[in-house]
Parts: sequence; structure tokens; C-alpha cells
Amino acid sequence: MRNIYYLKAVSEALFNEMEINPDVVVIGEDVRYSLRGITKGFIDIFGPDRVIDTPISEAGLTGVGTGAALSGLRPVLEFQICEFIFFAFDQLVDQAQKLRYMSGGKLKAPVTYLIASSGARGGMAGQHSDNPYPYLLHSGMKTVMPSTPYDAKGLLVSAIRDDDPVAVFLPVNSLGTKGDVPEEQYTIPLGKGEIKKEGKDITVVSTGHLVKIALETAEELESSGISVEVYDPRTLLPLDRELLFKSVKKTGRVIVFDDSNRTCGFAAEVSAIISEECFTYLKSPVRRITRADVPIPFNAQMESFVLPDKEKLIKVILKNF
Amino acid sequence: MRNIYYLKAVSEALFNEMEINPDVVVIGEDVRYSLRGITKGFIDIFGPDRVIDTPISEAGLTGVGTGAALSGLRPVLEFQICEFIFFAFDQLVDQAQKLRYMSGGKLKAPVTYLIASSGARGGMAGQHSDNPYPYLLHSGMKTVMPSTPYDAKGLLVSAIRDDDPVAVFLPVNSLGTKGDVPEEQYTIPLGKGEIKKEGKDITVVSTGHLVKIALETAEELESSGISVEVYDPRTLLPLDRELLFKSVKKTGRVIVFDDSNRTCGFAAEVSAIISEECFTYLKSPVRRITRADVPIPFNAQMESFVLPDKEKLIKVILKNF
Amino acid sequence: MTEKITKNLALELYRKMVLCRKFEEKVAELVNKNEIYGTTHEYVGEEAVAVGVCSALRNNDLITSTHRGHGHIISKGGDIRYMFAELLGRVNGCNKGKGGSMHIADPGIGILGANGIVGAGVPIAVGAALTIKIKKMDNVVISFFGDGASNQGVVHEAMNMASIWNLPVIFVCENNQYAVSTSVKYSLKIENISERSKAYGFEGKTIDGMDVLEVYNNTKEIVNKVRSENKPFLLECKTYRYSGHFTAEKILNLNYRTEDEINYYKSKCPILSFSTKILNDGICTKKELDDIDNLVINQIDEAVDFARKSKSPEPSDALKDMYATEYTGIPQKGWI
Amino acid sequence: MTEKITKNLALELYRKMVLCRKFEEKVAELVNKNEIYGTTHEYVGEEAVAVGVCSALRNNDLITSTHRGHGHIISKGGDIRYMFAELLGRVNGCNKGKGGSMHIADPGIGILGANGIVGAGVPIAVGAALTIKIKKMDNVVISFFGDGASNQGVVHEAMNMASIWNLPVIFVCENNQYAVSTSVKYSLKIENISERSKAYGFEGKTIDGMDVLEVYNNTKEIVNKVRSENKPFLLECKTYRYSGHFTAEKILNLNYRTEDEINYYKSKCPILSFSTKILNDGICTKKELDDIDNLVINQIDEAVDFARKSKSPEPSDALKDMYATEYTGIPQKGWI
Ligand SMILES: Cc1ncc(C[n+]2csc(CCOP(=O)(O)OP(=O)(O)O)c2C)c(N)n1
Ligand SMILES: Cc1ncc(C[n+]2csc(CCOP(=O)(O)OP(=O)(O)O)c2C)c(N)n1
Ligand SMILES: [Mg+2]
Ligand SMILES: [Mg+2]
Repeated sequence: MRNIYYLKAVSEALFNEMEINPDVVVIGEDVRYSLRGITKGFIDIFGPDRVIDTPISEAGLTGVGTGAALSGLRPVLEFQICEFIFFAFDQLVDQAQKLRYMSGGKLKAPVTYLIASSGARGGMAGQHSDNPYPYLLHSGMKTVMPSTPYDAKGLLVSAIRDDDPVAVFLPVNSLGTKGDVPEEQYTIPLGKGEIKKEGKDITVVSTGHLVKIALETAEELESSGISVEVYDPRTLLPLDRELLFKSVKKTGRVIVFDDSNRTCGFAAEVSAIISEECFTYLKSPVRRITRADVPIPFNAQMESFVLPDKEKLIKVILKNF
Repeated sequence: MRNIYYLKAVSEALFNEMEINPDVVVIGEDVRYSLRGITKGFIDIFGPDRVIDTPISEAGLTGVGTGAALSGLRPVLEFQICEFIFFAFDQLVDQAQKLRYMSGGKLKAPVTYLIASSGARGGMAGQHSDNPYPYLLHSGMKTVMPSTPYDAKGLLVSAIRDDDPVAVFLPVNSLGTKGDVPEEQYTIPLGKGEIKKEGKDITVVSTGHLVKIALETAEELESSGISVEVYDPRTLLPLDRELLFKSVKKTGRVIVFDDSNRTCGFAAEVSAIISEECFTYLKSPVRRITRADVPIPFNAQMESFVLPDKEKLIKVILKNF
Repeated sequence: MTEKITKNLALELYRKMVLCRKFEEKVAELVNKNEIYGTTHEYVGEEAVAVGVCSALRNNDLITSTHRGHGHIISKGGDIRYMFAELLGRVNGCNKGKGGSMHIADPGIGILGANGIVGAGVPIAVGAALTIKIKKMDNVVISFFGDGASNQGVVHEAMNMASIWNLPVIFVCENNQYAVSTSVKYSLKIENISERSKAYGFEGKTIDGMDVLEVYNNTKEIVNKVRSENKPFLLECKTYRYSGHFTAEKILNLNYRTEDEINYYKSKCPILSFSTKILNDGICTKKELDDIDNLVINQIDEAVDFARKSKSPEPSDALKDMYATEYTGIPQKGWI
Repeated sequence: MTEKITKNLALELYRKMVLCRKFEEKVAELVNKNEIYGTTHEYVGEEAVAVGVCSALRNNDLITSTHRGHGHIISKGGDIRYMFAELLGRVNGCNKGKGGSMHIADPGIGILGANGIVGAGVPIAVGAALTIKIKKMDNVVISFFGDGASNQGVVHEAMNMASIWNLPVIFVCENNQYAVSTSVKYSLKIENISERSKAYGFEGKTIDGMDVLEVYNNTKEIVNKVRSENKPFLLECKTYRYSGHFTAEKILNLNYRTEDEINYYKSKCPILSFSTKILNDGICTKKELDDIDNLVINQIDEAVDFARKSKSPEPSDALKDMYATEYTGIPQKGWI
């Protein structure tokens, strides 16, 4: 297997789907010249009918994606920045996500939102550093956040082939990481988490680029005699509860390590369902390590201060024993 | 004290603030003729400069509210339907809510979003029945949801006088309820919850129109020997944690009874913080009763099926003993 | 009404308009009796637009509709039995009772959905037109929207994209001069909304939306143009709604329109003026029109009857139809 | 450049343009050295627009700026010491190090904030103009936005509201012909974005945005008009950016513009052409211009020095400044 960049794995997944299926088109801002690098060179292969640049009209282009999906295409919308979601919010949560249900199952909107880089990228401050997936989770939208190049390729393929809107968040801090990825197209089903490292004493539920940090932390703590299990849900909705509960029942201790806002965030949901389903197994309270509930500040030290990181994780793990 | 309608209490609070403070203006769709009834007759008193109808341009008018607030007015924006929030989402969570922070405290946006009727109103189906406050909570926006006419008047005044954006959700099912409300203007501070009924055995955290149902349920269960304490946070953010924790530590059992979507909803947040702060006091898991994660269906029986109600509350309470 | 029309066409336009009108009258009646849950936005007075436009379309042409959509659905060929069943929340309603008045969808006859959110259907229509272009099909898309919707940002965005991509979509603005209580005289500083097409570099036209033939003929011409030139078009139809914004508006006493104004437009009733015209022109007889009226009334009674006899869904059906590709665990119920 | 100008004005326009240019060159240098965190969007090539517009304003006139905002801030009177301090993330930066390049705000000199979100500042400007109208003040608001932003829905909504409410706001479209890699030839089917004002019933005009005097004179005239007639105006300035979309674009090798095109516009450099003109017209001497250049360079060096010596905020300051009316418990930290 090749060792390739996360970004490359994403690009490959999309490229292959476009090769296999003429209904797959990519729509977004600056996708022809590929500002984000995912669709680099696609225009030469697939032409302007399938690699479609849009004006800066996020609500509109999201609606266009829905309409295209309803009528027979399988569009992949590249969201150049994650705050894109906010302008498109009605079209996402009140249209694409609801149309099938409201139509009694008559309509079908197989559209993929490829959030080309999500999270704080260092110095981009308050409006280019969000990790806005909890907003979509709350609406019931299927949401994926792959933590490795392997997962990214397999999950994106599943997302594109899924017959519903699926949001795929690519953590900006993962794009430049490398990993083994098969050449051929393969799928990882939505809703299947993975134990990225087995452990006995505590479960760290970690998402996106934090999975790597959780793994590093687990390794570091091995020497202190703490055996950390790292659970990566991979798909945030549907969530692989079975695997999660199995882990929690084994370890009896949980930390949710997630880089979205705290209030009503993903960690809150995970905490709530663990309480509901694993209450008697818990040896200590489910703890959350999340972003602080502020926009990301510009200054580097302040930025670090509000983001989840290894130091905070270690501190909170140690507190649990 | 007079016994007046919730809607009237809201109207009165706004009217009085406009009388006292010339900077308070109301902006929204159909506020002159007052489709929603809050601003009925205001145009005759305050004129078109302070009772401002907008075209159907939710994102734009929300931005207008922000700009007006930044430059010296204290606008109250009436959101005719709660799904309004979705079109205005960028202007709410990425602009108004963030500008102060990003400016290092230099800007100030004292704007109130008056969500004139939130929740399922019976037969309005998927796009007119949401209770979208968790979306705003996740952004850190101050959010209020009064459950009685008295609370509505006092909290709206506080919201208008607050120097930050504050969202005030009026539950559609409360607008027609009545209660005692003083004639004169008064305030209820944000961030102060209330124990609407004392009890010993279980705490029901209830919001908006569900408070009334929780109270009825508490009364009904009295005879079965279960003493229910009803906690109404009134302000969803900032949340009155002290009062909540005090109640939970007393009863050791909690149900969160909230009419927003389940995943990453308000109930998830309350459950997570109770786990964090009251873990050792809990005799049974924190349970959530929320909406199902679907758009509200049109048919009346299906609609009831997905909404939180008394029957569900009783069932879940009994399960906890 | 310059061109000659065939008797068949005349009777068909007449029939559809009467069907729209009587349908809405029955709906209002059922809403007022609480037999229909919630409220609806009636199309009464505006029939010439939907009927004129949709009669000029092929079956495989597509439309997106609005909150005031019954007329569009009927004109595009919707079966009123399933429409009534939907409005009564029955399992064999077009949307299995899940959508109600504002969400009737039927892709089989080209209806990509109505919409409870003002303006939101317009970019969806443009997306469908994109499919047509990419798949090299030759149908067109119609997007209905109101004068109020014209000030919605997505409408601007959608029109611009349709223009730069040369898409076969016709934006039909139903300018009934009010958005709830807000007059176009307040919300717009231009006379004709169709002028806005110039801002995107395509053509627009304003016509009398109370005249079904004018609407029909213009649509025919525009559809041909759009099909052959692959360019969008903005067709504004000036019209008027006779009822309140929604069924229950009356009790609110908003009084934003004068009785005089309402009466003036009632005197231009699209159905009456058209029937007068075709009678005067000798295209058909009074009897033929009366027969149609009776037919329509019967059809509606039967449809309501059909709907009433239809089964209600199981309450727990509420958790179905959310996802096309299903997974265990979603959608979550609200309690455990 | 038809009108005569005073020497003072000429030197001032020149000085400001040079200040903008040198500022950006220094910023790019510091970004490339990682002394400035993140990336910035440089204004190089477009100086005539900000300088021409803002020089025609009063101190209490208001502006909203964009992601490419340094030029606006400087031209409106921003103090470059605090700007550099902000860009270095220092506590005495305009925004205490919280905002960085895209969020510089300074209400004291009428700057209601830049914006990282394309188009989002435009309705905010309209809101400020609403305040002016309601409070019966006589200042105006300028909203800068790009050609790309012109296709954003909120811009449409904002322009319409400004028009129907007769607000004193000037929409200044900086048409540098690209939105990142997307040419206006692709994203628009009209020649001049200023034509869009007609869709809302107010006036618009397209001018040469490389000519500071043309920008200045037009703005003067338009500001007077807007002030006295209480009507918005759309002023489109055709311009060009010399650098990539942001500092680091070069390494991406996007190649969406030809070298020829870039060179053509460089030959029309707003600074060079203006200095040539005022020298030729005998309005000032080469020495006077050289002195300004030196002054500016010194000023920048001092400002950078000032910024470097400024204190960094405490990391935990990150939890401050979120709310103007504070309550315990918010904002929540991310851990306990
Ligand atoms: C985005 C949005 N804003 C507001 C509403 C509430 N609303 C429903 S219909 C309507 C008026 C629409 O006016 P117009 O587009 O002219 O259509 P008409 O009702 O006249 O047919 C309004 C404001 C809504 N449904 N969606
Ligand atoms: C709503 C939104 N969409 C996309 C982006 C990413 N983005 C930043 S600047 C830009 C191009 C803006 O073009 P234009 O308005 O012409 O301004 P210019 O950069 O040319 O000055 C884009 C697409 C953004 N910041 N905000
Ligand atoms: Mg209308
Ligand atoms: Mg540009």
C-alpha cells in the first residue's frame, strides 16, 4: 500500500467516483483551479460540465446542489471554508435535510458536502476556524469526520454513494498527514466507529485530528501505567453506539475529546447518551474536553488556550484516577 | 395585579422600552400591521422610523440590526417565523455574536431577536414548527425562553437592556396562556432560573411551554407519592447552574424535558453538565425527553408522536423509581 | 388575448382554472371546519398564472412551487384525490400525510416540491436545470415565486447562476402585490420586478397575470426560446389574491388592503373574464362551461370523499421516511 | 482627472497610497517570515480606491471593510502602529490581538469592522445608515465589497433595503476582476456591476479605480448627493490586485491570470500614474514625493518596532471580551 497524504486520499476518492459514475459532479468555489487542492487537474479530465465553479453564493449553490440531486445527479459540493455552512444554513438544515421526510419519502437528495477544511488552521481567527458540525448534527444530517487518509478515502466514497445528504468534514490539521491507502476504490460504511487503540482503564472518544493526539497521549501514558483506549467514531451521525458502549462498559471511565464548541456540542451528546446507557458502569463522571465557547482568537497563545490539546487531555485523564 | 395574556405581556414590555428609550426600534416583517400581534398599534404611536417593516430578506435585515446596534440604536428584531434563523444564520452566529470578541471588545451590538413564535403550532409541518435555540446556544448566544407571562415581560426587558445580542424565544404554545403581570416595567435578570415547584424525589428540568406540563404532571404524581421538583432555567444561556445543581443534589434524579431536537440539543448539554458536576449525587441516569430527530410531520397523530408530552414525562418519571 | 385558440385549449384552460378555484374554496371550508389541520395559503384570484404557465409545459418539464402552491400542483397535473388525502393527513396523501399543504411533491409529474420557506425553492429549480443541461435533456424548469420572495438573497444568487451557466429555467414571479401585509409599493422601488433580469444579463417581461391566455401564449413562446437558446427568463405575472394571506387572516383584522382595491381586482376575475371572452368569441357555449363546472364540483366531492375514507398513518410512522439510506439508531426518538 | 487639485490634496493622496502600498509590502514580508501568524489578503494595486474614497469622507462618516481591508483602514485614518500590533497579536493591537488582519475595527474613527465573510459587511453598513437616518445625523456610510461579493445574496437584500428606506449609504464595489481564481467574465453576464443598482431603483456608476483623482472626485460628488438626497449609490471602481489572493497563493501555482494581464495593470499602477501626473502638471516636485516616500518608510519601521515591543496578551485573556454585559459561567471554558 502507498503512504499518501490525507488530501490526496480525498482527491482520489472523489476522482474515482467521478470516473465510475457520470452523475457525480463537483460544484464549488474555485474548484476548477482547485484552491483547496482536492480537484486539482479534474477540469482537464472531466470538463466544465462536471467541475463547476460557482460565484460566491453559498446559499444559492447549496440549493443548486439540492435541485441537481433531486433530479438525477449526485453532486459533491466543495465548501471552501467551513463558515460557508452559515450562509447556506437554510438550504442545508431546512431544505436538503428535510425534503425527503416532508415529501413522505418521494424525494431523494444524494448530495455530499465536502467541507474542505474545518477547524483552526493557525492565525485565521474568528471566522475561518470553526468546526461547525454540531449545527448539522442537531438537524439530523449524516456527518462524517475521518481522522486518517485511509478513513477519508473509504468514508468519502460511502458518503457520495449514500442516497441522503452527507456532510464530510475534513479537519484542516489532518490534510497534511500521511497514511497507508489502497490504490483501488473501497468503502468504509457510515456508522462504524473504530477502536484505534485498545486499552483497559479509560476510553477517550476522540474526533478528527484529535484522534492522532489521543493516540500519542495513550502511548505517553502507557509508562505511567494508565491504559487508554482510543475510540474514533469516524461517523458522528449515525454514531456507532454499540462499539462506544462496549468500550465504556469495559473501562468505566470516559473522556470526550472534541474540537467543537462546548455548549450543545458533540461532546455533550456523547456524554448524555453514555449517561443514559452505561450509567451503572461509570466509575467517574464523563468528562468533556472541547473548545471554549468563544470565537477562535488570532493571537497564537490565546488560540492554543481555547483549543483542546494533549496537555489538557493528560491533565483530565490523570484527574480521573 | 392583572391577569393578562403572554402575548400581551411581551407587547407591553416592548412598548414600554420604546417609550422610555428612543434608541429602541422594532424591525421585522409585517410589524406595522402586526401579523404576530406584538406590535399592534405601535406604528400609530412610534411612527415608521421606529416600527420598521422589512422586505423578506432575513439575512439582510439581521445584518441591518447588527449595523444599527453597532452605531447607536438598540434594535429589537421580530422574527416572524423561527426558521427565519436559518436564512439569517451567518449574520447571527458568525457576525452579531462574534463581532465584539473579534474586535477585542471595541464593538458592541445590543440587539434583541424576538422569535415571535417558536415550536410546533399544530399542523404547520416541517418548516414552521422548529424550536431552533440549540443552534444559537452552540454559538454562545445569550438565549431566553420565558414560560409565563410574568417571566416574559421581565426577561424581555432585560434582553433589550443587555448590551449583547440576546435571542428571546416565545413558545407558540405559551402565547395564549394567561398569568399575573404587574403594570409597571420590571426586570428579571438573565441567568436566573426558578424552582417553579419544590419537590423531593426528582428534578424535572423543563423549558418553555413544557414547564406548564411539568407542573401539571407534578401535581398528578403527588397522589402516587412522587414529589417532583420543577426547575425552569428561563434563560438557556447563561444557565443558572447553581440552582440546578442544588436541586439535583437534593433529589438525586433528573429528567430534562425539552422540546428541541435531541442530538446536540439543550437536554444533551444539561445532561452533560449534571454528569460533570453532580455525578456522585445521582441515583439514576439523567434522562432526556425531547423531540424526535425528524422534521415535524403534518398529520396530528404523527406530530404528537414526535413531541414531548405529559404521557411521556410520566412514563419516564415512573421508570426512575 | 390576441391569438386565436382552439376550443379544446379554451375549455382545458377554463376547466383547470375552475378546478383550482373550487379546490381552494373547498380547502378553506375544511380548514375552517378544522377538518384540515393547521392553515393553508389559498391561490384564489391567481389561477390564470399557474394554469397559463403549466398548460404550456410538457409532462416532463419540472416545477418548484411555493407556500401558495395548490394551483401550481393542480395545473401541473396533480391528482386532487391524493392532494386532499394529504391535506387530511392520510397515509395515501401525496406525502403520506407528512408534508401537508406546503410540501406537496410529486417527481413523477415533475413537481420537485412546494416550499414553506419564501424563496428557497428558486435555487433548487436552478439545480434541476443544471441536471437538464449536464444530462443534455430538453425539458425546462419553472420556478414559481412571489413578489415578496424577489427580495430574498437566494433568488438573486440563483438567477445569476442560471444566467452564467445558460440554464433552461424560467423564473415566474407571481406578483400579487403583497407579501402578507407588505405592499410592493413599500418593498420595491421599481415598477416591474422583471427588470431585475437585466442585473444578471438575461431577458425579462411583465405581463397581465389575470389573463390566462396572455400567460399561456407568453409561456409557450418563452419555453421555446429557453429550450432552444438555453438561457433563463424572468416572467413576471401581475396578479392579485382575493383571500387573506392564509385561511385565518380575517380574524386578525390587518386591513392592509382597501375593500375598493379588492373589489377592483375581483372585477377582473381571471375565470369570469376568460369565460366571457370565449363565450363572446363563440368558441364554446354556456352549457359546455356549466358542464365543466358541474364536473369539477363532482370531482372535488369525490376527491374529498376518497380522502376521508383513506387510512390515517400509524403515529409511529413519524419515524419513517427520514433517510433514503437507512442506518440503525437514526433518527433518534426523543425518549428512551 | 479633469479637475484641478490643490497641492495639499495631491500630496495627501499620494502619501496615503504610498502608505497603503508600503504597509502591505511590509505585511507580506512579515507573513512570509512567520512573524505575522496566518495569512493576509494584500491590497497592493488597489490603493486608489480606498484612498480616493476615504479621502473624500469626514472623520465621522462610517465604513465597513472586507477581508482585504488594510487599505480601507489606513485610508480612513487607522493608526498603523496599532494595526501592526494587531497583526503581531499584541495586547495593544486595535483588537487586543483577538482579531488579526480580517477584523480590524475602530469605531472611534468610523470603522465598524472588517469582515472575513464575503458580503457580510454590506447589510451591516445599511444598518448603520439606518441609525443615521433615524437619529437625523448627517454622515454617510461606505460599504466596501468585491466583485465576488456582488453575487452574495445579502448584498442584494441590503441594497434593496437601503433603497426603499432612502438611506445614506454608498456601496463601493472594488471590482478587481477576480474572486480568488474566478474571473468576473465567468461569474457575471453583465459588463458593469454598477448596473445592478437599477434593480433596486437607485443610481450607479462605474469608474476607473486605478485613478485616485477620479475616485476622489466622484466620491465627493456622490457623498454630497447621498447626504442631501438621502439615497444610496452604487459606485463601481474597476481595479486590479497585483498580488495573489492571499500572501501564500504563489506556492499553490493556480495560474488563473496571465503574466501579460498582470503586467498590463502594473503598467497602470495607481501610484506611479498619479505621481507622474502631478509632477507633469507641476503640482509638486520630485523631492517632495521622495520626502513622502522616506517619511512613510520611517513611519512603517517605527510602527513595526512599536508593535514588536508591545506586550503579548495573557493566553487566558482569550476568555475575555466576549460579552459586553457579563454573567458568571459564560463563556464556558472547554474543560474543567
Ligand atoms: C424565509 C421566510 N420568511 C418569512 C416567511 C413567512 N411568510 C410566509 S409567506 C410570506 C409572504 C410571501 O410573499 P410572496 O413571496 O409575495 O408570496 P405570496 O404569499 O404573496 O404568494 C411570508 C413573509 C417564510 N415562510 N419564509
Ligand atoms: C461567504 C464566504 N465565501 C467564501 C469565502 C472565501 N473567500 C475569501 S475572499 C474570496 C474572494 C472574494 O472576492 P471579492 O469579493 O472579489 O474580493 P477580493 O478578494 O477580490 O478583494 C473568497 C471566495 C469567504 N471568506 N466567505
Ligand atoms: Mg405576494
Ligand atoms: Mg475581487
